[in-house]
Amino acid sequence: MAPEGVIIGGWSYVIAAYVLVGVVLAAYAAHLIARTRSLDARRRRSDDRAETSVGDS
Amino acid sequence: MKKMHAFGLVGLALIIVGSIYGLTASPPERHMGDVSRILYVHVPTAWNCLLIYLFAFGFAIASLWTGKQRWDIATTAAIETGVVLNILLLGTGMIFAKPTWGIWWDWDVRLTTSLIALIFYAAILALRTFIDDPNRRATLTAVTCIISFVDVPLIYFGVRWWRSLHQIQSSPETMAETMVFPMRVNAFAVLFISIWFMLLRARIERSKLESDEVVEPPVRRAMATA
Amino acid sequence: MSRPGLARQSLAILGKDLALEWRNRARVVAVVLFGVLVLLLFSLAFGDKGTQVLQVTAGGCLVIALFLSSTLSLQESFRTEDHDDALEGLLLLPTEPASIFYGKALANTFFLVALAPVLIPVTTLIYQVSLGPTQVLQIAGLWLAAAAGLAAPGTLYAGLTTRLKSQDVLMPLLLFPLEVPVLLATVKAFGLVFDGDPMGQLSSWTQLIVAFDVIYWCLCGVLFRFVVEEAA
Amino acid sequence: MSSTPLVCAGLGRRFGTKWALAHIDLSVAPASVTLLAGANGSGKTTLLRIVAGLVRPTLGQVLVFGQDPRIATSYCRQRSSLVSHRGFLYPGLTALETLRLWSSLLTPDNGDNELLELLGSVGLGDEAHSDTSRFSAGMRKRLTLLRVRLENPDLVLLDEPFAALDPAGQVLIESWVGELKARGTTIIMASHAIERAKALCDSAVLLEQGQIAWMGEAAKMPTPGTDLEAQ
Repeated sequence: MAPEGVIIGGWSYVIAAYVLVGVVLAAYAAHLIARTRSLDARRRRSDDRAETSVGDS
Repeated sequence: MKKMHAFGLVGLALIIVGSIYGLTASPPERHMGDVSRILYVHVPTAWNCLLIYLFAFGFAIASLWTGKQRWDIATTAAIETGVVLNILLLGTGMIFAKPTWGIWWDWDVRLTTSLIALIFYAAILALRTFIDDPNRRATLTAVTCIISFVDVPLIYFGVRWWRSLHQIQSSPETMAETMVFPMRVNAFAVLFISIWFMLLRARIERSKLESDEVVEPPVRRAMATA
Repeated sequence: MSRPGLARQSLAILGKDLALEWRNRARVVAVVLFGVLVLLLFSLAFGDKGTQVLQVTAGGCLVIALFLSSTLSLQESFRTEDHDDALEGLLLLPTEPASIFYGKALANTFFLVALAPVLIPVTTLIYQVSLGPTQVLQIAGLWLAAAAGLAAPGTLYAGLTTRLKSQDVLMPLLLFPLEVPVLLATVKAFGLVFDGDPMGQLSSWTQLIVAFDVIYWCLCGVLFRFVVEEAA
Repeated sequence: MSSTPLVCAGLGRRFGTKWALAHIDLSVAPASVTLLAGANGSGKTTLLRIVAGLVRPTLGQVLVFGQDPRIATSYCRQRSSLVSHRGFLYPGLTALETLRLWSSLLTPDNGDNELLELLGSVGLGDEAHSDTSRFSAGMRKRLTLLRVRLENPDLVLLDEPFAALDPAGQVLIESWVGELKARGTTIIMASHAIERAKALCDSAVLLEQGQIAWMGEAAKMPTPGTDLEAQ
């Protein structure tokens, strides 16, 4: 059941939620970009050895 | 490549606008007060999580139907992005539960369903790491993904019936226009960010497969004649 | 040249699996004992809280015992198929993958139902619940529905994880979340039978389990071919 | 076209990073016996499994009696039969029960008398009620051959038929192949036992590292390992 009246305050919870969203999204984005970088670097090294066609997105 | 990052940038801009509006301009809700502001991030992640799982379901059907690797890549990218949103959805849901219900976790229909969905999809990602043959991996990912998605509504109704004896579902009341605006903006923000994630993840999966494997068959050898 | 229909092929597979299970009785007994052990462990874990607690948890513990025992028998059902590529032999005959699925799923249902005559009496004894004749029938019917709901996805996932390095972990990991609706509905229904059903809710829970059964049996039957055939 | 038992065009199959088969162009004439020769890992088994519809080709096309085994799986499998180096047997079932299972999945379904007769014809009459897990390699092979007898296919795929057999068993295979040949069944045989197999076959295909290295009359096939370019 919904409690009577208005919930007072609770700003700490609001901030926690927004920080959580920001941190998780940023961490996952950083993880993806780091992996892209390392794979690109590896591919560039192998491209130097043999010229292969690579499709772009 | 550049086009891909545009999704991320638009998403970032939108989420900043939406969140600032939601944290400052939007008035506190009648009953929940300032805590209701959590909903501006919680609800958009929930919508998008379901949407991304729907994408994964569609990609999985295409993957099973055509056997083409690009659909498997798309399925994997969607599942992983869905799992990230699912984690966020659970996290923000718990943070919202504490001040409103007084407890961190309640066996609420939507929370329970999303927790089980998270286990489902994380298990699919775990399953993938155990299969070496790319064809088999693609097939099994698609099969498990289809079953999981079909099962999500079953869990939802199962939990709802199960809970119905204990308490009445709390449903959000009609929202004021000032609440709708930040929610919509953030919904689009999370959608754009998710698309960006999926594109990045798909690119990683593709270049991983390409660098691991020789895609072209070996050069044709000369055949000795009889 | 016409082939035997889906039903006849399924029955042939079912007959084969039952014959193999009969040859492998010792293992069957071991699985039943494992189920009893689970019931016993739960009763030890909750027993010191008093008879009341035992009676309340009886339904849940019984369902968990069924679930845990099922993983043992489901995995075994594909170990025999894999041993000499026998499953491949069936596919080549050619046998419809769907009839292999239905035959094996029926055999697995049968096996899970066979746990009932031991596990249900043991539950009434150590959890101190008393059952009248109608209640025994109700429990038996619910058990059949739950076993069917567990066997269909279980057969699919056992086939899917067979030959994988960590089958014993992956199969329950994939199967149990899927089974949550069946678990909830069965626990609820067992509870209503054990503790009484003043509001007459039992039939709606039963219908719910049956609805899950129908969905799982159709969906898994369609998807099974992709699990066993690469070229499908 | 559709009477040609097997046509492969540009067939290739990749497992992970390795191409097990590539550029396979092949046509097998009706009622012929073809030898697939080659070292271990040269792609013989993969080729047979693709024809049987168990493995999906990565590239190219395969037609069994004019049909793609991936699409018309049931049709192709009705007309062909694969004898793998595995026996497809269940440990725990007796020889008769095994035959009963196979027979009940086929049309016509044979009665026990016919099945016992079949067992007798390969010298397993006394073992009808023994568990197949106690069988020797030769006995297992003979039981597996009965499967083909039950299926009565137009194309038989043999994977290493002579492997793990005693001389008597090898003679049995030879006479059985002759029997099938006389009936007009097309046979494709992958084998290591080149000399023994050559005598049975009309044409031969030599695979090396997944590609066709030589193709022609069986009797003229060079011994694998010799310099093919010198031929």
